[in-house]
Amino acid sequence: MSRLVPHPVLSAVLVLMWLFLTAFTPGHLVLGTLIALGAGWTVEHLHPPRPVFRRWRAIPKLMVIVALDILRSNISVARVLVLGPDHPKYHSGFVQLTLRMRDPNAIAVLAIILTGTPGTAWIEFDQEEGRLLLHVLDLRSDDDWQSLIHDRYEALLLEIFE
Amino acid sequence: MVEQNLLLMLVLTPFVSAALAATLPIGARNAEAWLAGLTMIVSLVILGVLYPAVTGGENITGTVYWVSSIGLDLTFRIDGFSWLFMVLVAGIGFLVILYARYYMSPDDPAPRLYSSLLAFCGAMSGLLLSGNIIMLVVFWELTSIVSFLLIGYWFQRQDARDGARMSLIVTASGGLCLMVAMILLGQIAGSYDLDAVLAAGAKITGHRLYPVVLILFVLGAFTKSAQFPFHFWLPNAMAAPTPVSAYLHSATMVKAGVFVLLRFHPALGGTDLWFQIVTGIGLTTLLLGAVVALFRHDLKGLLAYSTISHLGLITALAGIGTPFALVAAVFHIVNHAVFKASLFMAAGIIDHETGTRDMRRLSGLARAMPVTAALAIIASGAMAGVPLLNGFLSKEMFFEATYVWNNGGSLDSFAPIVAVVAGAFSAAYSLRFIVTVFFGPPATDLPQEPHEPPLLMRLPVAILVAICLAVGMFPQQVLGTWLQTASLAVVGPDLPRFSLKIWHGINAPLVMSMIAMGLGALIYLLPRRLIDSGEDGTRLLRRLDFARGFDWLLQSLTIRLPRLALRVLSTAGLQAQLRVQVLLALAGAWFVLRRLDWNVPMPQIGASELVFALLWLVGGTCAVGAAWQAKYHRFAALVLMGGAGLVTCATFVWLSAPDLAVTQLLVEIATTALLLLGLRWLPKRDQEIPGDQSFVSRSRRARDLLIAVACGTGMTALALAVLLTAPGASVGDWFLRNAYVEGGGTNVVNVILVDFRAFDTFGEITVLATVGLTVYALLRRFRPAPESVERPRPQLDAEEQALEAYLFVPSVLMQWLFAPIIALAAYLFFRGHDLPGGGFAAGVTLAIGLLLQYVAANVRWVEARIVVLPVRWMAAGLTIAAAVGAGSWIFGYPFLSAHARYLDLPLIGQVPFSTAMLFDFGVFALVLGAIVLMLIAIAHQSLRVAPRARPAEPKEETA
Amino acid sequence: MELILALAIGVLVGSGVWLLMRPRSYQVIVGLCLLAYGVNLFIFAMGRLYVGAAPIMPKGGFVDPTAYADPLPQALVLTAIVISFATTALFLVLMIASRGATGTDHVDGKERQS
Amino acid sequence: MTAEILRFALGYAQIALILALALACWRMLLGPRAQDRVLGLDTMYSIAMLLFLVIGMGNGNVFFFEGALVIAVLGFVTTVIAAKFLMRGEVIE
Amino acid sequence: MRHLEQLPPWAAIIVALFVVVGATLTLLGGVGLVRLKSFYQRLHAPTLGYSYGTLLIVLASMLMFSLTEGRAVVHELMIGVFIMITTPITMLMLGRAALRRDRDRKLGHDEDVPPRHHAVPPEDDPQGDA
Amino acid sequence: MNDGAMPDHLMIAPILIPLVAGALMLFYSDRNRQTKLIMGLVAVGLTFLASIELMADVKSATEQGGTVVGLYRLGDWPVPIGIVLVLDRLSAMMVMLTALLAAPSLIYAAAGWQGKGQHYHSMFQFLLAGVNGSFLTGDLFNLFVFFEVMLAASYGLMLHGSGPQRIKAGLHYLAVNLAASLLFLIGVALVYGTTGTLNMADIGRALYWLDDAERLLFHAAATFLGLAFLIKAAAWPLGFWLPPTYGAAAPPAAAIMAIMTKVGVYVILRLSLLVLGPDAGLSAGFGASVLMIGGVLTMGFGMIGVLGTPELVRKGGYLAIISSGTVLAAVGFAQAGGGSSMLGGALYYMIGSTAAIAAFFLIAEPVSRDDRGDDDDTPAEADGFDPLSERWAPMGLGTVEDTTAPASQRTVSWLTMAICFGLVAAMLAGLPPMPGFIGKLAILRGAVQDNLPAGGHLPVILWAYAAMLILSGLGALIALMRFGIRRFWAEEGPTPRILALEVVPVVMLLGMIGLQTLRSDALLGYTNATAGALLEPGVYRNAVLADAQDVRAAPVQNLAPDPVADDQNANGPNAAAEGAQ
Ligand code: NA
Ligand code: NA
Repeated sequence: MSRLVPHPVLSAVLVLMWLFLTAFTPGHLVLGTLIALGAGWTVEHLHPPRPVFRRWRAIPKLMVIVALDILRSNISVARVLVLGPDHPKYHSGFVQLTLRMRDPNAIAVLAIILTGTPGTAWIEFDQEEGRLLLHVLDLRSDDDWQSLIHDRYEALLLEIFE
Repeated sequence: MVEQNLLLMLVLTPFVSAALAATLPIGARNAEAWLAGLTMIVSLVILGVLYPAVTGGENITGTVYWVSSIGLDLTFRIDGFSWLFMVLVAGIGFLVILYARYYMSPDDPAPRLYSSLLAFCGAMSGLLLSGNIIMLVVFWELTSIVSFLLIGYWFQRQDARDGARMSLIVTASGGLCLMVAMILLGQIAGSYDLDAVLAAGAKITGHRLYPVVLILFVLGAFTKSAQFPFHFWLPNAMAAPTPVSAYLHSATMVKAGVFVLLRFHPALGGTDLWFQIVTGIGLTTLLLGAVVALFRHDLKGLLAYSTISHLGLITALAGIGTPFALVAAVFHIVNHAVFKASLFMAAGIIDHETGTRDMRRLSGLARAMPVTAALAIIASGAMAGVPLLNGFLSKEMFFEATYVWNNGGSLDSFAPIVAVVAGAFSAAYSLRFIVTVFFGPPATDLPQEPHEPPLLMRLPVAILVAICLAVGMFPQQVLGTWLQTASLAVVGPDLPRFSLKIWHGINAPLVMSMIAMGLGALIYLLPRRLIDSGEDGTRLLRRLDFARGFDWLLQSLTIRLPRLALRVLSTAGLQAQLRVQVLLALAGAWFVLRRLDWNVPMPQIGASELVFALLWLVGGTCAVGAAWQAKYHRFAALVLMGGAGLVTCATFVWLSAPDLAVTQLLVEIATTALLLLGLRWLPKRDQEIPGDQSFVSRSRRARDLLIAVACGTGMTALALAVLLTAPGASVGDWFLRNAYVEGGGTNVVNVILVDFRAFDTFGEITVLATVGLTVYALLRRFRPAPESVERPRPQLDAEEQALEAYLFVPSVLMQWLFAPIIALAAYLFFRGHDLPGGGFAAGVTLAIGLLLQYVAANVRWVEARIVVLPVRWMAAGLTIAAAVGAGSWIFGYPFLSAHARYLDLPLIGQVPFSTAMLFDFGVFALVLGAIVLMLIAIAHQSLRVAPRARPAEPKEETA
Repeated sequence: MELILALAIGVLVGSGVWLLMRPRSYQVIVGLCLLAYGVNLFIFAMGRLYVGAAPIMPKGGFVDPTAYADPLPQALVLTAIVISFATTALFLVLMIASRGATGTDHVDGKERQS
Repeated sequence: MTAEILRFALGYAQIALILALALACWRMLLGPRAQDRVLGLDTMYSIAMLLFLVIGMGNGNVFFFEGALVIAVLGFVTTVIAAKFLMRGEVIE
Repeated sequence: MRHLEQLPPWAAIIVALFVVVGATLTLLGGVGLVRLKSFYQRLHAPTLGYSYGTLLIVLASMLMFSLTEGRAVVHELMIGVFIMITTPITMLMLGRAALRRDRDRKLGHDEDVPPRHHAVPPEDDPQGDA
Repeated sequence: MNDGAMPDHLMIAPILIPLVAGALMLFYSDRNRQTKLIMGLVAVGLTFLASIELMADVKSATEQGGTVVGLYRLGDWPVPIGIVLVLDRLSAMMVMLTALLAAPSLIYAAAGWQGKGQHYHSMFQFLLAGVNGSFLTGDLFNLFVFFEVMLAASYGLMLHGSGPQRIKAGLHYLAVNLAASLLFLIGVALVYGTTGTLNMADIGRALYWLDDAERLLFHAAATFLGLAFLIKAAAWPLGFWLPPTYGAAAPPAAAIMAIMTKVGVYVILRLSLLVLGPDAGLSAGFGASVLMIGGVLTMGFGMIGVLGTPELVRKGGYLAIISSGTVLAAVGFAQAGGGSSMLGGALYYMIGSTAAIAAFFLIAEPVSRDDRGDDDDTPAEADGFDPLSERWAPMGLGTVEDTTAPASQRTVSWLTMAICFGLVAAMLAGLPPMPGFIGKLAILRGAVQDNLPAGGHLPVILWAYAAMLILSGLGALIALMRFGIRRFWAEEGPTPRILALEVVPVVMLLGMIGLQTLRSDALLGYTNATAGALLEPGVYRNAVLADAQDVRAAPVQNLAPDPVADDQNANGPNAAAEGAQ
C-alpha cells in the first residue's frame, strides 16, 4: 500500500478532483487514478509530514464551525470597512498566544482557518515554543482570542490529528 | 591551332613555373634561376615561332572560356605591337634573372623572388596579349599585386613595406578606374573584345559618356606609368631589389600604362580632350621627372625619376597621336627599356660591390671597375640622347613630333620648349651620373672595397649596352622591321612609310638636340658643387613632395576621416541604436500612412465598454507606473508590470481568447519568478545616479518621452485603423470551419498549434530549448556583482531565524500543493485539444509547481529528494516532437501530418487518440525541461556564490 | 471597445518604448515586457474583436465563422508569448551577468561620460 | 424578467469588481511599502479571477474556467515569490 | 445572452443575489485595502473577497451553468477549494515578510510591531544597506 | 514537384537533420564533445548531401522547362492553410551555402572553442536549423519562428565562452534583436490583418484585392518588416550592433554567423521581389528607393568602418556590412526595374563574400593573438615626433643600402594563415581573379548593360552605387593591407601558435572560393537564372498556389446554410489566384 499508494488520502482527493474537473466516466476514473498515483508518488519524494487522522467525524463539525465563523467575520469586517477604520469602536493590534499542537499539518489547517477568517491574520509562528503572533483587525481583549482559538479550533484539530 | 596553343602557353608557362618555383626549397638559388631562365627562353622561342605569322599581319587569337556569361573569357591575341613588347618582357626578363642569380644574397629566400618574378612575367604577358579588355584589367591588377610583393620583398625594412603599400594603393586604384572605363567601353562598343572596341572608335568618342570613360581610362594608365601627379610611387618602389627595379619599374610594368594609351588610341584617341590631357600630363611629367632626377643623390632615385621623365615623354607622344608620334613612342619604349634596364643593373652592381648607392659617397669607380664603368657610361649616353646610341634616335623623333605637331592649342607651341628643357635636364643628370660615380678621386669611405662583379653578373648589362649601340648605329637593320610591324598594329593601315636613319641632315630636331645637350652640360656643370653636396633636391622640390602629400592624404582619408566619420555616423551606445530603430519605424509608418483617411467614428459607450475602459485605466496606470518606477524601484516596477500583465490576461478573457489568458497567466508567473530570481543579483540602488537631475538628463528624457508618446499614438492609430476596417476572408475562417472535421479538435487555437501550424510550435520549442541552454551556459560562468556576493542582508541579521522557521507553515502547504499542481498540469494537457490548455500550458504549470518546491525549502533540500534532469527532458521533448512528425513518413505523408482515431479500450470505451497529442507531449516535455533549467540555473547561483554553513546534504547534479 | 483596446496598445507600447530607450538594463527589460504585451495585443487585434465568442467549436454541424473570434492571431500570439518569455529570460540573465562583469547596470556597461 | 435581473446583477458585479480592481491597483501603485504593492497585486489576481467567472456567466460559456482555475491554483505563486524575496532577499536559497 | 432567459426565476434571483453580494464583498475588500491605515490592517481587507466573495460567485456560477447546461456543473467548486488553500500561503508569507521588514530598523515601519521573542540585543549592522 | 505522388521529404532535411542532431546531442553529457563533434559533422555532411540533391532537383526542373518551385506541405495541409516549405533556386542556393560554411566552422570549433562553454554543438545545429528554416519556409510567421530559432542559437553561440566583452556586446545584440523581432511581429500581424493570410505567395495574390486604406496599411506592414530585416542585414543606420557582436563572438561562431546577415538580405530579396516586385500593381517597387539608397549608404558606412576601426575582427564586421549593402542595393535596383543581370551578379557576389567573411573571422582571431591592436600608422605620434618626417626619408643616407635581414623564422601554419589572409583580403577588396572581382564586375556590367541607353546617361544613384562598389573594395584593400603589412611583415619575434585544426577550415573556405573562381561561369549562370526567376514572381506564385485551398471551403456538414460564401465564391480567390499573374 505505502509503496504503491504512498498517500492514499491525497490520491483519493486527487481522483475526486480529477472527476470534478472532467466528468464522472470510467475512462476518467482510470486516467484520474493514474494521475493521482503519479502525483502521490512524486509528493512522496518530498516526504512532507504524513498526517495521521484519528477521528474523521470531527471534520464536518470543524467545517461547519469554520464556515459560520468566517461568515460572521465577513459581516463584522465589512462593518468595520463601511464605518471606516477611524471609528473609535475599533482598534487593531497584535495578539500573542501559545499553541499546544505540534503536528505541522494540524497547524497548517489552523493557519488556513485563521487566515481565511477575515479579521485575523497569522503573522508569525515559533515552531519550538508554539508561540503564535496574530494580527487582529477588531481587537477586544487578548483573552478572548486565546480561549477562542484553544476551545473552538485547537481542541477539534487535536481531536482530528494526533 | 598550334599557334593558338603556343599563344596560350606564352601566358600559362610563367604561371606554371611560378607555382613550381614557389615549392622549391628556400635556398635553391641555382635551380630557381634555371627554372626561371628556361621559362623566359621558352617564351622567347615561342615568340620566335610566332614571328612569321605576326609579321604576316595575321591576327592570332586563342581563347580559354572562363566566365562567358559576363563576357569574361581569356582571349589572347598577338600582333606586332604586343609581340615586340613580349620580346622585351621575355628578353629583359631572361637577363634580369641571370643578373638576379648573382645579385641576390644567399640569405634571401629564393623561391619567393623567382616565383614572383615568373608570376609577374605571366601577368605582364597576359596584359599584353589579352584580347578581352576586361581580362586586360585582370592581368593589369595582377601585375600590381605581384609588384606589391616584389617591392615588399625585404619586408623587414620599413621603406620596402611603405613603398610596396604605396605602389599597390596607387596602381590598384588606377586599375579599378580602368576597369570601370573598360566596362563602359565594352558597353558602348557592344563587346569586350579588343578588336571590336578598337574598331568602334567613332562610336566611343561620340558617346555622351566619352569624357567619363576617358578620364577613368587615363587615371588607370597614368597611375601605372607613374605620370604626374601619381609619379611618386615609383621612386618609393626602389626599395625593391634592383633586379626587380630593372625589370618591373623601368622596362616592363611601368610601360603598361603607355602600352594601353597606345593600344587604345584608335578607340579613344584623336579627340581634343585626349590631346589636352595626355600630352599635357605627359609633358609635365617629362619635365618634372627630369628636373627632380638631377637632384637625387641615390643612384636608383635618379634612375627612377629619369624613368618617370621618359615615361612622360612616351605619354606625350601618345597624346600627340600622329602616326609618326606613335611610331616614335613605340621606338622609345624599346629604347628606354634597353638602356634603363642596363643602367639599373649597373647601379645594382655598384651598390652590390661598394655597399652604397649614395652618389655623394661614390667617386672614381672607373678605376676599380673599368668594364662596368664603360658599360654604364654608354648606357647613360643613350639616356642622355647622345648620337650613335639608341636613345638619340627616339628622342630625335620626339623632338620632331613636338616641333611638327600643330593643332592650334597653347600646349602646341609650348611643347618644343618643354621638350628641349627636359632634354637638357636629361643630359644633365646623365652627365652627373657619369661624372660623380666614375670619375674624380677614388672614394675612401665606402662600406666595401669595390671591384668588378662576376662576369655573368656583368653579362646582362653588356648585352643590353650592345643593343643600345647596335640600334643606335644600325637602327633600320636591327629594329626596322620589328618596329614596322609593331607600329602597323598601333597606327593601323595608314601608317606612313618610315625609315630609321641616323642622319637626317641639319634640321630642327637636331638643333633642338644640340641645344639640349649643351644646356644640359651647363645646367649640371655650373652649379655642380651645389647639386652634388646639397640636400636631396631643391627646396621647392622638397616642398612638392608628392609622396608625403599622398601619405598625408592617405592618413587623412583612410584613418583620420573614417575614425571621425565612424564617431559621427555610428554609435556604440545601445540607447542611440534603439532610438534610431524606433525613430525610423515611426518615420516610415508616418510616411506611408499620412495619406490614410483618419475618419474615426465616435465609439458607442455602453456598460461593457465602461467596464473595459476601467479595466484598461487600471492596466494603463500599471504600465505607466512600471515605466516610471523602473529606474529606482525595481521591485515596485516588477509588481506594477505584473498588474499590466494581469489586465492583459483579463483582456484576452474578455475578447474570447481563453487559451491566451491561460498561457499569459502562466508565463506571467514564470516571468515574475525569473525576474525576482534575477533581482537578487542586481544590487539595490539606494543613491541617486549622479547627474540624473541635470538639465541634459532631463532634456534627454523629455525627448525620449516625446518619441514614446508619438510611438504610443502611432500604435493606437495603427491598431484602430485595422480594427475599424471589416475583415476580409481569411485563413482563420477556414480553421473555424474545418478544425473539428479536419483537425479532430474543437479548440481551434490548439488544433492550429499542434496540427495546422505545428511546425511553428516545433520551431518555438526549439527556441525555448536553445535559450534554456544559453541561460544555463551563461550562468555556468556567472560572476556576480561584488555587492551581491554576500548573502542578502535579511539572512545576515543575527537575530534572524533560519529559513525553515520562516516557512514552517507555508512550506507544509506548498509541499502538499505539489500534487494538485501535477494533476492540474495533466488536466491542462489532456484538455488541450478540445478546450483551453495544451502541452505548453501543462509544461509551464508543472515547472511552476517544481519552482514552488524550491521556494518552499531550499535548493539542496529539494534536489536531495527530487531529481530533475532538465536537459534530458528537453532532449526527449524535441526528439519526441521530431519523431512524431517523422512518423507520418511511414504512411507517405509529409512531416507532421497528424493522425487521429478512436481507440477502443476495454472497460473504458472509446478513447480519442491523436498523434497531435503525442506531439503535444513533446512540447510539454521540452517546456518543462527548459523552464526548469532556466529557473534552477539561476537559483543555483546562490549555492555557488555563498556557501552556507549548513550540514551538507547529498547533492545531485541536475543536468 | 476598439478604441479602448487601441489606446491600451498605445499606452503599453508608449511605456515600453520609453523604457527601451532608458540607460538601465532593468528599465530595458521591463520595457521589453511591456512592449511584448502591447505587441501581443496588437497581433490579437488583427483578428478583430469578439466578445463571448471563443474559437471553441461545437462538435460538428454548421459553423458560421463570423460568429467566432479569429483563431489564427490567437495562435500567433501564443507562439509570440512563448518566444518573448524565452528572450526575456535570456535578457535577464545577460543583464545580471553584465552587472557582475562590468560593475554597472548601464546598458553600455559603463556610465555615461558627461 | 429573470434575464433582466441577471443582466443587472452581472453588470453590477462587473462594475463592482472592476472598481475593486482599481482600488487594489491604487494600493499597488502607491505602496507605500513593498509589501503593500504585493498585497495589491495579489488582490488584483483574485479579483481578476472573479471577473473571469462573472464574464463567463455573462457570456454563458465556460471557457474561462481554466483561466480562473489557473489563478486559483497558481496565482499565489507570484505573491509567494515576491514575499519570499522581501523576507529573505532572494527567492531560492 | 439567450442563456440568461433559460434560468427559472428562483434560480435567477439566487444567482443574482450571490453575484451581487459576492462582488460587493470583494469591492469592500478593495475599499479596505485603500482606506485602512497600516499594512497589517490592510492584510485583512482582501480576505472578504477571498472567502465569501469567491464562495458566493463560484456557487452562483455553478448553479447557473448546472441549470443552463442541464447537468451538474461542479468543477467551479475546485476554484473555491484552491483559493481556500492557497490564500493562507500568501497571507502567511506576506505577513511574515512585513514583520521581518518592520523589525528591520533601516526600513522603518508604519505600525509598532512586537519585537522578536528572544530578541538578541540589536547590533549595528556595519554593512551598508544592500 | 511531383504532385500526388510521394512528397519529396528531402526538402525538410536541411531543417530536420540539424535539429534532430542538436536534440540527440543533448542526451549526452557536454563532456563528450568529441562525440558531439562527430555527430555535428555527420549532420552537416548529410545536410550538404541533401542540399546537393535539392539543387540538382531545382536545376533539372528548370532544364525540363517546368516550374522551378518545389513544395513541401507540412502536415499535409494545403496552401494557404498550412505551412509550406518552398524550394526554388534561391533557397536551394542559400541552403547549400549554409552547409558549406558550417563544416569549416565546426572543424575550427574543434580546435578548442567548443570547450569554452556548454552545449556549443547543439546550439550550432539549432542555428543551422533556424537558418535553413528561414531559407526554406514559404510562410511569413513561420519565417518569424525560424528567425527566432536562428537568433536564439546565435545568442548562445555569440555568448559562448562568456566574459565581459561578450556579455556587453551580447546585451546590445539581444536588445537590438528583440526590438527588431517586435517590429517583425507588428509587421506580420498587419499583413494578416490586411490580407488574411500568411503564405508569402498568397500575400502577393491577396495584395491585388486590397482597397486603398488596406493597401496603405499593408505598406506600413512592409515598412515594419523591412526595418526588421534591415536590422538583421545590418543596413546603416541599423547595423551598429554587428561589428561589436561579431567581434566579441568566438571565431567559429562569428564565421557561421556570417550567413546570418545574409538571412536578412535573403528575406528582403524574397519578399520585396515576390510581394512588392515589378508585377505588384499599385504596390510595385514599394521600398525600392530605400533599398537602393540605404544599400549605398550601408556600403559607405561599411567602408568607413573597415578603415576607421582598429581591431581586425571588427573590420570583419564592417566587411559583412559592405557585403550586405552591396546586395541590398542590387535588390533595390532589381525591384525598381534595373534588370536581372545586376541581381544575378549580386547573388554571385554574396556567395563569395559570405564565404570570405566567414574565412576572415576564422583568420582574424588567431592572427590577432598577441597583436598590439594598434592599426595607427603613426606609432611615434605619442612621443611628439612628426610621424611623417621619419617615414618618408627612405632615400637618405644610411637607408639606401640594399642590405637585407634574413627572413625571420615563421611557422608553416603562420605562413599559411598569412597567405590565406592575403587571399581573403584580395577577395574582399574585389581584386582579380577572385570571385569578389567577378561579382562586382558582373554587377557593374549588369548595371551598365541594362540601364545605359544608347548615348544616354546612367541614373545618379547607379553612379553612386558603382562608385561605392569600387571605393568600398579599395577601402577594404587599404585597411586589410595596412593590417597585413604590419602584422605579417613588420612585426618580428615569435609568432602565435596556430593549430592545424585552425588552418584547415580556412583552407577549406578558400578552396571553396577558388572553386567559385574556376567554376564562375556555371555559378554565375545559376545566379543569373535565379535572379531572372526572382523577377518573375508569377511563376513562384503559380507554383505555390497551384492547388491552393479556398479559405471559404468547408466540410460537407458545414456547407449547407452558408449562402454568403457561395456568392463570394463566384469571384473568390481561385479566380484571383489565376488572375494574379
Ligand atoms: Na484572515
Ligand atoms: Na660622387
